[in-house]
Amino acid sequence: MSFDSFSDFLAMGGHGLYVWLSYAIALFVIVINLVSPVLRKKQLVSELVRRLRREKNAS
Amino acid sequence: MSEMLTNEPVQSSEQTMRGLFLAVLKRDLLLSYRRRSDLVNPLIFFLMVATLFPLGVSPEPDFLAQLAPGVVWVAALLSTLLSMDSVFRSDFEDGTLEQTLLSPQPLFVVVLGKVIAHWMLTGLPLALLAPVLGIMLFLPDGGMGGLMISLLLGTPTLSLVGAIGAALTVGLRKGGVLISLLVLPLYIPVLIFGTSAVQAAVTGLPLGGYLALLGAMLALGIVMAPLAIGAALRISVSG
Amino acid sequence: MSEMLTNEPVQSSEQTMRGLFLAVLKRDLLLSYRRRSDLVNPLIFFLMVATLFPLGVSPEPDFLAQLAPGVVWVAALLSTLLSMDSVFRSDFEDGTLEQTLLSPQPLFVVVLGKVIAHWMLTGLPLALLAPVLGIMLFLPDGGMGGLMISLLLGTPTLSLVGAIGAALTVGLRKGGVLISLLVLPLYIPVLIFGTSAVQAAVTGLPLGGYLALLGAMLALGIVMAPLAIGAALRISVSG
Amino acid sequence: MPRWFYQLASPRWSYEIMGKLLPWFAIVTAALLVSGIVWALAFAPSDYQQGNSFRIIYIHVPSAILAQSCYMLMAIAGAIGLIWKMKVADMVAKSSAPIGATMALLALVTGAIWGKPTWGSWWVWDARLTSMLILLFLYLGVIALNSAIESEATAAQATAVLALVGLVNIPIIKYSVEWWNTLHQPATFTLTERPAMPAEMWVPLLVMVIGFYCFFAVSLMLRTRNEILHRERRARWVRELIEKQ
Amino acid sequence: MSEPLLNVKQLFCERDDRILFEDLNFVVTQGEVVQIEGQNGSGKTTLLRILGGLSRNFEGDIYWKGEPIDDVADDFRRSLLYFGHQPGVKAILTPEENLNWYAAMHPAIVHEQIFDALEQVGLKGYEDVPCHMLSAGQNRRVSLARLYLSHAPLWILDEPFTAIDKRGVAAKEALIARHAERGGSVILTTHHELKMGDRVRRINLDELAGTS
Amino acid sequence: MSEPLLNVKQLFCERDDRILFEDLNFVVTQGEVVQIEGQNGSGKTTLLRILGGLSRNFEGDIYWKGEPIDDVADDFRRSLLYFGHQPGVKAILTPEENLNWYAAMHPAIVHEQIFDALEQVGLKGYEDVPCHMLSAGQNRRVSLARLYLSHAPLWILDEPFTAIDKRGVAAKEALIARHAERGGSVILTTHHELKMGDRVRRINLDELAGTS
Ligand code: HEM
Ligand SMILES: Nc1ncnc2c1ncn2[C@@H]1O[C@H](COP(=O)(O)OP(=O)(O)OP(=O)(O)O)[C@@H](O)[C@H]1O
Ligand SMILES: Nc1ncnc2c1ncn2[C@@H]1O[C@H](COP(=O)(O)OP(=O)(O)OP(=O)(O)O)[C@@H](O)[C@H]1O
Ligand SMILES: [Mg+2]
Ligand SMILES: [Mg+2]
Repeated sequence: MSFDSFSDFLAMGGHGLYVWLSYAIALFVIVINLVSPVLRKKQLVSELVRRLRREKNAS
Repeated sequence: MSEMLTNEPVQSSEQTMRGLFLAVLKRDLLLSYRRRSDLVNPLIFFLMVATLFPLGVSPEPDFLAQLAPGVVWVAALLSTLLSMDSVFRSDFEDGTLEQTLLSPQPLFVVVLGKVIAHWMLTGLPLALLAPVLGIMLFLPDGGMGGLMISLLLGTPTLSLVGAIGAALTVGLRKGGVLISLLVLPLYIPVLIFGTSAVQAAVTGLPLGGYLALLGAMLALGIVMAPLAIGAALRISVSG
Repeated sequence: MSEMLTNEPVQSSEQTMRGLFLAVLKRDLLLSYRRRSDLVNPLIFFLMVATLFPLGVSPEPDFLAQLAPGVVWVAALLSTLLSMDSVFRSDFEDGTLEQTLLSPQPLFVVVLGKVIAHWMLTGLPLALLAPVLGIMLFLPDGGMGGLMISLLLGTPTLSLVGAIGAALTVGLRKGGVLISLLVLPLYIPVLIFGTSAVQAAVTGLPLGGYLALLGAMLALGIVMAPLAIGAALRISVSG
Repeated sequence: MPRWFYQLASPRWSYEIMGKLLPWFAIVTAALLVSGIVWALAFAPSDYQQGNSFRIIYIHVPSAILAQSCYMLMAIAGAIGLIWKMKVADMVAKSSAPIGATMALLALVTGAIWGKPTWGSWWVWDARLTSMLILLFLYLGVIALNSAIESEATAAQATAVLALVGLVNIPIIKYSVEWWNTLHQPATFTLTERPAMPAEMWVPLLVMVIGFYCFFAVSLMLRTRNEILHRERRARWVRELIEKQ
Repeated sequence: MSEPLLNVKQLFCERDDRILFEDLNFVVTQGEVVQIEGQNGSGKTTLLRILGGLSRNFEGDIYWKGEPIDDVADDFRRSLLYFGHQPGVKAILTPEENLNWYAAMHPAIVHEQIFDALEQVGLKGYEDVPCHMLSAGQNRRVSLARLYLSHAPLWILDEPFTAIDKRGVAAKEALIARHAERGGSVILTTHHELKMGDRVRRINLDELAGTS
Repeated sequence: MSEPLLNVKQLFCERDDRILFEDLNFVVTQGEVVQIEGQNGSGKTTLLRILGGLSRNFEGDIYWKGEPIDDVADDFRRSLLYFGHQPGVKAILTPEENLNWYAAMHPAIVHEQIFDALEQVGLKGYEDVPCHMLSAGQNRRVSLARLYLSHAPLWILDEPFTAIDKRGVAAKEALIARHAERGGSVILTTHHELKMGDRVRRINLDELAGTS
């Protein structure tokens, strides 16, 4: 552990804003990149289900 | 004949005018939304022109800071100019412009709606994006406000004036570059007052005078340009 | 069936290839000659960009002299870019492109002919006109030669690379601005070497190295680009 | 061509194999990223010159590296799709573009944030920075072209051509930019020299780099599977799959 | 005879040094269908564009309900439905959006009828498909749907049946006949054989110019 | 039966989630005229573009003289005359220049025949007028002049009679019949009633897709 206290950890030697901002943005980007395909898949499947049902009804 | 005349003179009150204006605005925004890439492209062009300068001229911050107001304004001007040609062209080519001219609605309103839609899709985002360019070109922080305000006031004028050129050249097989020729000279006053405003802001001088001039040009443009555009369209189509 | 087969495999010897190439070149030059305004317009655009800078940035000779190589090159680049969209578009819209793709002639040659015609109508006159711009921007006399040679070597590459972008976007309803997005990043090396050559010439340094690099890029472009353009055209039309 | 190559060409087989691989990659990604981030933020020593702002390197460098390799992958997959008409390769190419673009953006943004305390300005026209910016533009071009063309097959082919042209150009761009910068500007800030880092510093960096690669694999597989489902929506196996759910 | 809607007097037009028609006089009254005939290049489109007010390259006088047409341009535009060579359909909009736009331009049209009209021209199910994804004939049909929406008394139609299949042509002919019965007037050109019998009055531009 | 020129097997095409045709099989032999029929939007143009090699959005196999069409693309292109919805006429060139260009693209064509061909399509006297100053029908005629120039055995014609007047249509029908007699093959679509009797074989896309 290279920090003495938690507040030191947050302050990052005066560069807290920069470091935390970077990590927050990175996390955001990573999460977006994982969540958006998952959501897209949900949407795709429900579209396909709806279409199958429609075609079954039609025939 | 009684059935026919549902097409009676509708009172063109202020309300129907507003409805028409909104319909035009909505349609043009929708059109751009459909070809989504058109929405972001002027912006990206704007960004890229700003990148070309450090690459082509010099990457030194001090030198770039001096250049910045001019380059941002020239980039805004060029990217408005480039998007101008398409304002009426596609309508002309597929015959919708013909239909617009044949309609009983006041052309003034239709044209104004189209131009404002164009501005909302080019000038407005350019003005909002300008600070990013400012940073890339090391514009001093004090100049940012002036840059944005001058762009907000100046770009609608660019759209209005550019649309006159677009209307005049729409009937020609290739208007693309001719339009720049017609329109650039008219853009020069806007460019001069715009950059002067930014430079004033950077050096801390009052910039109210320049902004007032930009505002006056805008007011003049809003009143006069739609008439000129309408007339130009009728001429172009009848050729 | 005997009568039908006059359409036999014509030996595509070097001579017929040259004939085809010349036919393409001639037709495209003729097309531009017909719509005469297209001939002068890129030039005028080029001139006007160069005028905007003294107006927008600063009229001081020393400052402008520093700017000059970059501005001239950026102006050349932009005016090539702007004229790029139309290289294949009108052929696409009236169906002649379809006919070209359906013909038994080698696409490589046709495409190369079109690109070279385009260069003869934009890059070449730009290079010849560049000294005028140099004078307007107070470029030291020593730089003129470098400016012209670098433009002569660099602009054909711009035409070749730009044509790839044009071919990729020709099937889209609105390629106009998308093409800049695709092509501008690829233009950057040319811009860098071109301006460096001019700057070297101004300061009296040897510029052979830069010119060799520009030449190498051109050689690469002439060999590779027509293939990419042909493939892109087939893809765009089949969509 | 080996057999697996042809199997890969089958969307169904790819879909299933990716489904099997995904959980494992997800676990590894989570483990690497979590441990890497904690290590980076809390345990790695601070730099004697830059202090704690140095910790930004642990996301800046992985994202920069990933942005570059992702472009390679995209171009190669595009070429395979173009030459062997392999649909799955097209889909991989299409799926990697947005990931690469966000990574390039992340590298730029973290670099900019890092630049403020270190250099005192958000941006300088340095070779590395400039070529990363151009890479971002290349990605944006690919994405814009792909979304502008309606027919999926056509879009895939067109973007493959563009990506390949870009690939040829990347070395040229990189070289020219690097070389341009050294001419104009004396090297005020060099990014090229790797600081002689102690192991406590570079081991977590390695963990993060591998973690980012795994994250890339996960995201890519998720996206590619979606793409497969969408493009194969008429195929019988997709119908059966949907009916089972 | 009923009130003359359009009165054309001594119309003269030359294009490219060739006289297309001169001393052309005719009257269009309510309930009439007038077909302009002539071979390719005889000047049909040119005439229709002049009548619609789109082209001014002519000499002579045109009267709308007895007034010179320039004096009553607004009233005339309100009473006109013009269908040109170009269908006036935006490729990236859907059929529904295209007609919405048309309705905004012609305030007398009721929005609710748009779906009806699209069904009438056989585009049910295509309301939401961008027009560039429709076939040539379907695109023209989008534009023809305006005929079902319009209450304008005068229709000017330039080759309305281009690219339309046989069933579609029959439906459109019936529609034109109905419009005439209700007291409207139609001026049209077409190279199809119209199956409308006596109702149609023909004006042949070939005979006039003596080109054939 | 003579040698099959074009052999289409199990062609499948869907557009926008709608199957246009599936399991489409047919053979075109020498001397045959095949008319693709179907209502608007049934997929005629799509089919012709696939046959001509312009579109790749399909599944199935097409053979040219027994070989897969991709393997003999060059030979096929030499043997094909394709006439699409767009006439392929440059508006700022004159008819003569347009045909010169076509001849450069198809080296088997002799330049001397161009004036002849223009006369045949009734454009004598218009050789030097830029095409944008010609009427719609005259523009199509410029493109149709290629039929008089071509020696290609296979013609693919998408609505060749659009905007052509009656006399022109009759001449073109005769030309098509002549081409078939000489051993050529023609695949065409048109909404006109062809007056060619038994010679024409019909393929109806409506029945195939069951849309009508
Ligand atoms: C917007 C700004 C920046 C961009 C676009 C950027 C871009 C890059 C790129 C492309 C790499 C190469 C990764 C690789 O392939 O190994 C890199 C590495 C690196 N960057 Fe940055 N950078 C930026 C700002 C900074 C700043 C401000 C610093 C610190 C002062 C920095 C320090 C480093 C270090 C130490 C490396 C690792 C060097 C190596 O592995 O070769 N960067 N950066
Ligand atoms: N670019 C496209 N993208 C998606 N779908 C399309 C596209 N072009 C056409 N279609 C669809 O394919 C179908 C067939 O179109 P096609 O042009 O082949 O019809 P067609 O038989 O030639 O009709 P017409 O008689 O009107 O010319 C249409 O219903 C249309 O919905
Ligand atoms: N823009 C123009 N400029 C000069 N002359 C023109 C122009 N457009 C048409 N013409 C000439 O006018 C004549 C009539 O053209 P128009 O389009 O009216 O013919 P049309 O009767 O509609 O023929 P079609 O049956 O082919 O549609 C043509 O012979 C043409 O030469
Ligand atoms: Mg006509
Ligand atoms: Mg069709």
